[in-house]
Amino acid sequence: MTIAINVVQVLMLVLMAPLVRGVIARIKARIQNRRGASVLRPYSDLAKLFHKEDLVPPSASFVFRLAPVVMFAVTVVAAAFIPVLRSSALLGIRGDFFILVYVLALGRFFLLLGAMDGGSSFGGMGASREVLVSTLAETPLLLALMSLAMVAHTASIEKMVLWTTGQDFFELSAVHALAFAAMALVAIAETGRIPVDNPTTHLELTMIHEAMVLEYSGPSLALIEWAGAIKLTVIMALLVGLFLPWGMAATFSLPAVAIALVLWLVKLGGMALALALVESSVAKLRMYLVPDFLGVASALAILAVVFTALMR
Amino acid sequence: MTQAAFNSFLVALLLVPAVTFILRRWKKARVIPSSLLLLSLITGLFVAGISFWSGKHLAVDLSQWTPFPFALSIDRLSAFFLFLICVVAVPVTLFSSSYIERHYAGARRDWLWSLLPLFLMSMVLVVTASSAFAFLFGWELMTLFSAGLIVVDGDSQERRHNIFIYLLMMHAGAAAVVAAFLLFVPQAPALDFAQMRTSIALMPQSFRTAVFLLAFTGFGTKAGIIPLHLWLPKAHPIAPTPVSALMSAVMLKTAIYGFVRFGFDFLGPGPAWWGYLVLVAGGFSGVLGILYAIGEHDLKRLLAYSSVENIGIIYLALGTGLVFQANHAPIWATLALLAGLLHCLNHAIFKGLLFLGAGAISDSAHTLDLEELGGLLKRMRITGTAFLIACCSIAGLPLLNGFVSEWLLFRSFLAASGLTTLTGATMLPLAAGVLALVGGLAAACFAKVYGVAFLGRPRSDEAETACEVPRPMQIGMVLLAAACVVIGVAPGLVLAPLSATVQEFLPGAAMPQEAASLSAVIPWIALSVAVLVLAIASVRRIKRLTPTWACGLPALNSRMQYTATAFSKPLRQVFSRAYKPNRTVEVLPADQPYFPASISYRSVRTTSFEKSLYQPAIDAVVITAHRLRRLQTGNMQVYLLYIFAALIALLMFMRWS
Amino acid sequence: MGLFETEAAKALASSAVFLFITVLLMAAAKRISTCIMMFSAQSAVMAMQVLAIARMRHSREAYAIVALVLIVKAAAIPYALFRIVDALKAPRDVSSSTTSAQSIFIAAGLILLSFFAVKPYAGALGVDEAMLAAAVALILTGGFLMVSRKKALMQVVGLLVLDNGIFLAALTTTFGMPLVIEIGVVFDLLMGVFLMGLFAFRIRDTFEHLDVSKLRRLRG
Amino acid sequence: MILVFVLLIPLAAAFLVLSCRRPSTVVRAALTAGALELIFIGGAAWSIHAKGVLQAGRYLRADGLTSFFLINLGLISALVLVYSAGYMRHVPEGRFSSLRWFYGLVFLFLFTMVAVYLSANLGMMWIFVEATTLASALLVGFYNTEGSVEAGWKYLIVCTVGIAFALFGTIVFYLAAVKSGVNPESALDWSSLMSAAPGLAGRRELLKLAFVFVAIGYGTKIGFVPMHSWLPDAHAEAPSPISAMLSAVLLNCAMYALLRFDAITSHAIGAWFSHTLLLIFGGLSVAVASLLMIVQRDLKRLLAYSSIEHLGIVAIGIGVGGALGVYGALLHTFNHSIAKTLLFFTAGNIRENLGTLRMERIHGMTRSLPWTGGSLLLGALALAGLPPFGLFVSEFMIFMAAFSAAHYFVAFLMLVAISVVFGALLYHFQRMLTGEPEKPSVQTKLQAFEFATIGICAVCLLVLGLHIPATLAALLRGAAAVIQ
Repeated sequence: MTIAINVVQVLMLVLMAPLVRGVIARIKARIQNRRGASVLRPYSDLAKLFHKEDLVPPSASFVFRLAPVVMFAVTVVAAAFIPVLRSSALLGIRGDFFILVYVLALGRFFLLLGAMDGGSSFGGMGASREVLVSTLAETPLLLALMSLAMVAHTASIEKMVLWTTGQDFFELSAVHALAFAAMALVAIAETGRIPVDNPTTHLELTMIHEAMVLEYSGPSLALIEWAGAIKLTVIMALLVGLFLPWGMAATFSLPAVAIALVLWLVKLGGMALALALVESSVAKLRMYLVPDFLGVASALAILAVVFTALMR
Repeated sequence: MTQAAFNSFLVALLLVPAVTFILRRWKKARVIPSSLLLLSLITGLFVAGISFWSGKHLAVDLSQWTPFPFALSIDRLSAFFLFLICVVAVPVTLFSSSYIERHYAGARRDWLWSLLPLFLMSMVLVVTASSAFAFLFGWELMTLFSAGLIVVDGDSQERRHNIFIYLLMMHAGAAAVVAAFLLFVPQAPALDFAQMRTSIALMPQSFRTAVFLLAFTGFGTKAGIIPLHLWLPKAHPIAPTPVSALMSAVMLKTAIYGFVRFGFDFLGPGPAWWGYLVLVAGGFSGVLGILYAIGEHDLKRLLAYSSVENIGIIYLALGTGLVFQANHAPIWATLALLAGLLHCLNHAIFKGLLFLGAGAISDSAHTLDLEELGGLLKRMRITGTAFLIACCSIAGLPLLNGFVSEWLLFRSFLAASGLTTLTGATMLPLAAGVLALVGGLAAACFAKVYGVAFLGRPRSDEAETACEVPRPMQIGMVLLAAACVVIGVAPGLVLAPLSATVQEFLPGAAMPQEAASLSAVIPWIALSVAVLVLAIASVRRIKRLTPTWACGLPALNSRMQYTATAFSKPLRQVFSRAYKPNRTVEVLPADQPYFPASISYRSVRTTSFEKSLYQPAIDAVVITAHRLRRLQTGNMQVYLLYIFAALIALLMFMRWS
Repeated sequence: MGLFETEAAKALASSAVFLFITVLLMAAAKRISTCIMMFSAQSAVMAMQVLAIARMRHSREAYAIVALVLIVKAAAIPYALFRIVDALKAPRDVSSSTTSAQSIFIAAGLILLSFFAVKPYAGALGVDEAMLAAAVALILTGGFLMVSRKKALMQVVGLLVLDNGIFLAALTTTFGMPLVIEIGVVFDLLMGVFLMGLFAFRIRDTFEHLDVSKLRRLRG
Repeated sequence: MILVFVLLIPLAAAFLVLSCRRPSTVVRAALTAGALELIFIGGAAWSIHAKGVLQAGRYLRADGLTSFFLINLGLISALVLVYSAGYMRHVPEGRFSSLRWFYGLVFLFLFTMVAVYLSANLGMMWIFVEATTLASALLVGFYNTEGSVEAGWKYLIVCTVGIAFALFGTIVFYLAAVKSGVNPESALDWSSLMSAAPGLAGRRELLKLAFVFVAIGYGTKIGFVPMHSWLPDAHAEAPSPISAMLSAVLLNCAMYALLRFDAITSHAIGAWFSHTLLLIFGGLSVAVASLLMIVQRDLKRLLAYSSIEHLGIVAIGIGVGGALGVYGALLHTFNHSIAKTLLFFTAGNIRENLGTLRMERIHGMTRSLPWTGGSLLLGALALAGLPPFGLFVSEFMIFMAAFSAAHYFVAFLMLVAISVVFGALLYHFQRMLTGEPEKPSVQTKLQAFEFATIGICAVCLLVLGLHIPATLAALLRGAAAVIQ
């Protein structure tokens, strides 16, 4: 039964990811007084891409085609760490957030290599920018998670979620506030959203992620896009799980699970709305302001850790 | 049986040079020294493995011959490091068996084949010694033989300067180590390890601190922690590549061994600030080391700096262990030590592999300058794949060995939440931030290395015409790559005996459940990733070759690619404080700056420790020497005055004493 | 205690004065030959002192020592030195780095210093303070001559004076060491003077001068 | 009886050699005499080992200490004779500087040193120490060049002055002994002084005074800073075999004399005073010499300073005392004399081949003179106190002694100084060994003699680094027992 639900969770995250993107895009469009495309648009994009053929530069080696696959695979595996409906996940019990973070890093590493395999200057440019962002994002992310883990006295995501469910929302410490702020900023950077990166641009002065995947096409591109969507969803789900997990099903009873699902969707929607608001109200940062942006995140995370130590 | 094998291992190592010199004239016997060495190393590998996994103690005692007790004994810690030595030395020897033949001839080849086993021998002495005399014997010889191996490789002004710095710093470090040992003399006159262990109880605290600081400095110099790292990026790149591999992968670890012996085995629990000192040193070495590495585009120097970084990670672990030990948390100390020791092994493996890869590159592309390379993967599939694995594991990515040790280290930082002291509870988690930064930078650095050297299109004709290296070299690299994967996927294999090792010298240690949990979850992740990758890859995707998008230009050439320098530019920009570049822009002709014939831009990065730390000290000594020299005026009457002055001084001393 | 003994004792007590005079004159001297003569006189005085002591304590050995000193120190060595001075055909001034007035004052100062120096010991050892002071004074002046005079031969002279001082110290404190030793010491001295003379010739041949303060090729 | 032979063979040999005319016969006679001397020394050592103390008349005595130093002298002088047979082929003809004078003076020199070792009477000992100066002065000035004459003169004067103080010190000892009721006849006899030592305690001040003078005097001869000034000149300007003898035998000889006095003093008034003096001199020598080694330009001067440094280490070893300290110090004298012999012989080869000893003019010896370069490297490693060479062992012993006697400051000073020395040697020798060799100016064929001796030294150093032969150990223990 548990296994079943856990598998369902993973499938949900993987399959709903494009929808989340679609929703965000739709909301943004509405905020900008456009009608916007249907929320299901990403699905049809993926489908189209999957039917196209792979265009491979002559200079490229097997890494070029391996990268998207690895990227997708590890993102799916990462999804298996996240409790959604119940405070349990497929790899949740032993899999802690260090593994989660580094599994995602594995995918990114391969994407970097793939980008540089194209042999164009865009790939290298995108890779070097991506590497800057991700390197600087890793510290605050891990520190923030660290502080939460220290509060909850466990490293396993599942147990951390469980611990938070045990708390009363209004008794959550400053640590959580700080950690949440830090992680939100990091999440924006990690998923390449405004103000760090603009997923819809193709202007080489500004683009980071898009420059990396410029050489990709067809199924490979589809895998990358899908993986990106999953990553976004996974991180949102992680935030939800860590900071407002209340309402997760405590028992296996169908209504409980159903309520949990509904609540979860609502939370996710809320986050999507927030993200869309941020994206359409903030201007994109200059490249060399991104370190400052992440510096703020790091400062918040360090504060969170210090507070945890102080408030024992 | 094992004992006999061990003895024969030592004897064989000593035999190889003799054999080399006897057979040097005989063309057909070329393979004999290498194969003999290989054989003996495999024996050593088995010996070490057996006594590491079974905890069987071995001992060799030559004290009746030598002026001081000269005893070797293998407990689990020694066995682990012996294993580490052999596990790297076997592939390296295999690699060299064709590398040396291809690149060296005549006397130089003979010298290499006779110094290499002696070098290995000295390292074996260091890690197996059980008396100060034997340890120092091996310790000094290790420096000498490695220097000899460097000297054999060539001769130039710069090389001489580097060797000079190397030997000088090593000797100074050795002096500190000697002092650290000698402080035990009052309690343990024979300086036998067992005696030292027991006598520590009688030693006053001030002495313990002195011993600790001396050991920290002495072994730190050998390990190359910043700011004692100056020699490392100078000495490692100029050695013959297999030797650089051994130096970076193994020789540095002997210093870690010595530090663990002193810090944990001999001294036992000390004040917490020891730990914090080591922690801070480790953090600095980690961050600065990897930053300097990112700035390099000479592959071997880059790897040398990344050794500094990894040593920093190891010191982070050891420092954490010391902190926990000082706070009476032996199990968490075990966890930290597991991380540290395992990272020793991991770094040995992947750094050895990386250096061998560098050797393969220089062998086929005749250059180690990243800006000259590119697209090697298509031409050297085996080397490239092995190198890819090495890069992933040194970047600390999951499913490979580098991740395991870093993960253990993260968990031991997390364990600090249980500490009662505020310093511990803040500093250790923040150290996790440092480690995260280091990990991220390492990933960036090696993405750069691999992407520029092996991917994209070749940047020079040499890279264009590069071809795969001969079999033995490939096998050497593949073996190490396999080791990376094995430890990365099934860490339990090593973690169990390793924690037993720690329990041998750490009172109250026990296998922490974190280690178990990791070895339970990693295989699943590996399995699922593998399944997914295979599944998706098995889906047939139609593929068509089309030229890279060139923004409508006719065609891209390799100069349009991102270079290594360009790749690392944003990071260098952000961390510009760490580098002290002195840039020079030269405009020719000088008299008409607005119509230049050529503008050349040079940016030389010095590590700024050389300028601000070492040079003044050296100058001070030399100036004093010159002042003293002036006292020797050459006028005999002045000399007579000195004698009378000495007499009068002594008479006064006599009056007042 | 017979008449001779008392006379001898008196002579001994007063003889120190002569030594001081020789010392001062040496310090004042401008020519090497004067110094050599002073040295021989000094040695003669010391021979007399030994004689007096010999009278006082009726020791056979002492007479031998008297003869030794008279022959070697008072006669042979000065003679040899004179020969060397002639043979060298070099300028015969001592070429001092201090004026003779200064030298005299320094010498006088050294004599006073030596009186202070021996005070604690003289009493304890029960020996004549003046004699012991004279010994120390000779040692100090010998050193002073060696340091301040630039001529090679003057260093030999200074050395001899220094040696006289030591001899005198031995004499006053222990009434002479065993004969064999004394003979050996004197023999060494003789050989030393011979060698130094030899080197003096070599210096002159190789450097065309005898100024040791100019021998500064080897330094550092 | 055997002692008389040991004493007289060199003297006889000296006159024999001087009477010879033809160079070949001179060399042959010298070698035979050297062999004979070595044999008799061995015999003497053996019977000392058997009987304990040999006495011949009132003035000749030999005990364990003597036999150790005698063996040292015998070995080194034999090596020197063999080496000279090859090295002194073309000598400038002149007064006192011809082949027969060379050997004659060498044997006189040997005679005086043997006499120092054998004399039972401290006054006697002084006479012969002074005689060593006289005998070797002509050897130092042997080449009769500007430098050698200057060096010889300085050597003669400075050492004579220094030694004069030693005579004064000896007299004061005598005085103290006589005053405290020792029979004047035997008041300078070492063993009777040793037995009477407790009685001398009353004369504390006198003994201290005496030891100060003796330390200055013999210290000048040993080359303690600041009385060392003659040493670099003499070592640099003398013919290489003589430099080897000065540094490897003569300094030990003076050290021996000082040891005798130190033993008496420390028995009489406790070890503190004399040992502190030794520590001061040792520390000063080690520190100053190690620094001065950095700025040397002439190879033999460099070696001379390293002699100062090593004798300083020996002094420290004696100064920290204890069984291990004395044992280590004596062993160190032995090791040092072998290493120094090797290096001075090598220096001789270099001069023969390249015609210069200026280190900045010598490059690429590994290519131009591989064997000589190899021996230079080997000697340098040995001098720097690295394993597997003997000096590592003895220095380690001295360190252990220092630490167990809680002389931390001196020990750390010595550690630092040794590092500085290593740096200096490395700096100079690296430049000499590597780089582009210039065309050797005077290319002469090297004799088998020369490499035979160098090889023997190298083997000895290696063996002593790994294993101390039982006989040597016994010798050392016997020697240490005498002065303990």
